[in-house]
Amino acid sequence: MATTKLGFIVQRPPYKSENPKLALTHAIATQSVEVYLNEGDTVTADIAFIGDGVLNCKKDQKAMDYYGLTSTEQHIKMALLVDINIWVCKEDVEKFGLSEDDLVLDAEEFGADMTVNVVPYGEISKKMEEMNHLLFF
Amino acid sequence: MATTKLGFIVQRPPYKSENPKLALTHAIATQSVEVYLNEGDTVTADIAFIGDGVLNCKKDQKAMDYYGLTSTEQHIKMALLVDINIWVCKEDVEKFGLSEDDLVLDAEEFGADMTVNVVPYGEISKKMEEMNHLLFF
Amino acid sequence: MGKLTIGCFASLVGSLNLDFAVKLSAAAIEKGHTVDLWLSGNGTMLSIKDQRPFKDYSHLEKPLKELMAKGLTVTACEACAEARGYNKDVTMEGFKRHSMDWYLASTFSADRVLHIGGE
Amino acid sequence: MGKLTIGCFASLVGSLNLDFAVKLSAAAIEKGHTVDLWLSGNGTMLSIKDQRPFKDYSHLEKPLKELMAKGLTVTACEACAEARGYNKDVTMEGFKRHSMDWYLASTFSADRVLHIGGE
Amino acid sequence: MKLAVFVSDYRMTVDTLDRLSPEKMGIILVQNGVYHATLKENGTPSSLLNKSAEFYALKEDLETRGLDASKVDSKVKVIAMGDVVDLIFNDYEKTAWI
Amino acid sequence: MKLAVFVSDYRMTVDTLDRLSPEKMGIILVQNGVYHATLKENGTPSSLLNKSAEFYALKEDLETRGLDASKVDSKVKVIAMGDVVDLIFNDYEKTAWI
Repeated sequence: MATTKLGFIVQRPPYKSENPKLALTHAIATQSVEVYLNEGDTVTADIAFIGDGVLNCKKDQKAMDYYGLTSTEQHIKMALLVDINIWVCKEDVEKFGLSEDDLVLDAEEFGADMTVNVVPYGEISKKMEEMNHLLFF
Repeated sequence: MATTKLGFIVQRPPYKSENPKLALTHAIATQSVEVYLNEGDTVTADIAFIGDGVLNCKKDQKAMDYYGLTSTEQHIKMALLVDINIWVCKEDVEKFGLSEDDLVLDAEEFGADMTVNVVPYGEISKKMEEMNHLLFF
Repeated sequence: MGKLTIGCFASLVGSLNLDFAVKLSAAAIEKGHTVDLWLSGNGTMLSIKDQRPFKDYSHLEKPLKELMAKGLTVTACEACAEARGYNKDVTMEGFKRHSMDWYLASTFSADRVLHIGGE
Repeated sequence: MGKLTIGCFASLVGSLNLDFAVKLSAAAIEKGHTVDLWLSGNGTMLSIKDQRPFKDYSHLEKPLKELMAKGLTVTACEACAEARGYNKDVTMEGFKRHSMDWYLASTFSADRVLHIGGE
Repeated sequence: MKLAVFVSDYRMTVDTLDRLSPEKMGIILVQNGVYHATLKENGTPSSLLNKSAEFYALKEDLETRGLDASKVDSKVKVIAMGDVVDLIFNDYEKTAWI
Repeated sequence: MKLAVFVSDYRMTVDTLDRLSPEKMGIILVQNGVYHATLKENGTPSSLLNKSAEFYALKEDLETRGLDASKVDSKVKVIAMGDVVDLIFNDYEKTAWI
């Protein structure tokens, strides 16, 4: 009975490389990780957006309309739906002159209970200490 | 009887992406371009290294020893051998504290007559004006 | 009406550079221009047939085939493709493969050249 | 001796990230460690068989096969591969394909994880 | 020369734009380059907008990223892909994707 | 935590390194990151070397780029790939490839 905690740190904007989106799809895959593990063992993935990475959280992304691609916004909602913890660095959101109103914060329309947490960097830093492994995207 | 002049501008260091090397291999391919064209017509490619691109011209690259890869240095020599014009921005070489001694300047061992020209940026700028098309790598 | 030669070298699926090159080709053809599209480096990835359409990934096989039907010429660098194991067997129908001189020759008669290099 | 899980997502042939991942795997196995290598995104390019060895391009099929013989486990993200048209038919022998949960599961028993993301 | 420069990144690793001095320059913001048209860091617009040039931003790339095309900097004209074609053929002679 | 940070670029587009504050940090310069170990721009060494950390540079990546392993900054230790493995397993607990 053990849990391995992974911390995914997204530090780059969306749509330049696939990586920010792959961070989300890999985190979502924790839902099925137990098929490979012994009873009671599991792996969790929490996601933090820092630096330009916070731009992934901008709402109203129209990637599907223009590129036929699931937007990063949609992937954030799917991650909330499967109860992934998501933190967004408050200082970076403010640096870009954005407010919480500009961000995707919940996935209520899908019935998700989880919400995105906009928190000071210090809190993200503390979480990093608690993780077993860090993966930077 | 016409000539189309292409200017290849290499602005990034080697070994991060393939592009600086592909600039050289594409320029070298001007040697066989005439098979596609009418008698007397041709395409030339001159290459300028600017900014971090000048780092491509550092000599003693050991890419073959460590990665089994033809080095960018070797490709510069092959380009000289087929009489490609190569310019390197003097101000950028100096900014990095490099001197002409640090650079690949000729391919004498292969019998190439052409040499690499370390020139002020102003001269490269003037060449850009003369080209029919510019390709930035 | 003119001729546009586009070269696309930087080609991560996720960078949308290939998507951009294909969309620009479509817009140019729509306006009556002729377009040659050259793929080198990782851009040769576009030449593979039977790409499975997922909503999470760019899917360009369909729009590309439509554009080829409208006259787009699209060519992959043969050496760049072979080095990645993209052999003739797995190449999309209608997709040409040539050595690098093809790209240079295409610029000879081009009115404009857009070379998408980048990283 | 420990277990190292390496993930490689950023994967331009020219960036040498894949080369680095393969060389680090070799060095770790040499020292008696166990290595799981996970390729996602464009990194799945490594899974294709019959890559033609040219001196102008990284060629990793040979070192990879040697490492697999020494116990390296290497797995490609199945969806990432299929989206690019890298079907089962063109996959190198011994190269596994799984969904993304495989990577996460591999970290469960790993002593160290090196995730090569980047651009 | 009349040069159309395509900028596709927000954080640039090259300083080429600072060196180019064509007689006429158009800067076409595409892909992540569109962030230059809307983001202000600590209240300051992107320094790229201080260049002496005409500025354009691709509407579909703004909206893909959730950026409001009506809120771009007043120096920037929002355009469609068809306009990019016209700029390339009619307004400029050469292109640079940096 | 004890964190091994891999730097693989010369021009970085992220500022993550400035934010990390582990109890112990090792910065391992690989690929184009090795330029930080040798290049001086206008006479000044890379600002990355001002961090409070142990610095390492991969010998084969220096030499691939024509950089002389004997001329790296005095703060930087030149290492082989096998040393990277030992650093990961013995000296640090977590890694960050930024």
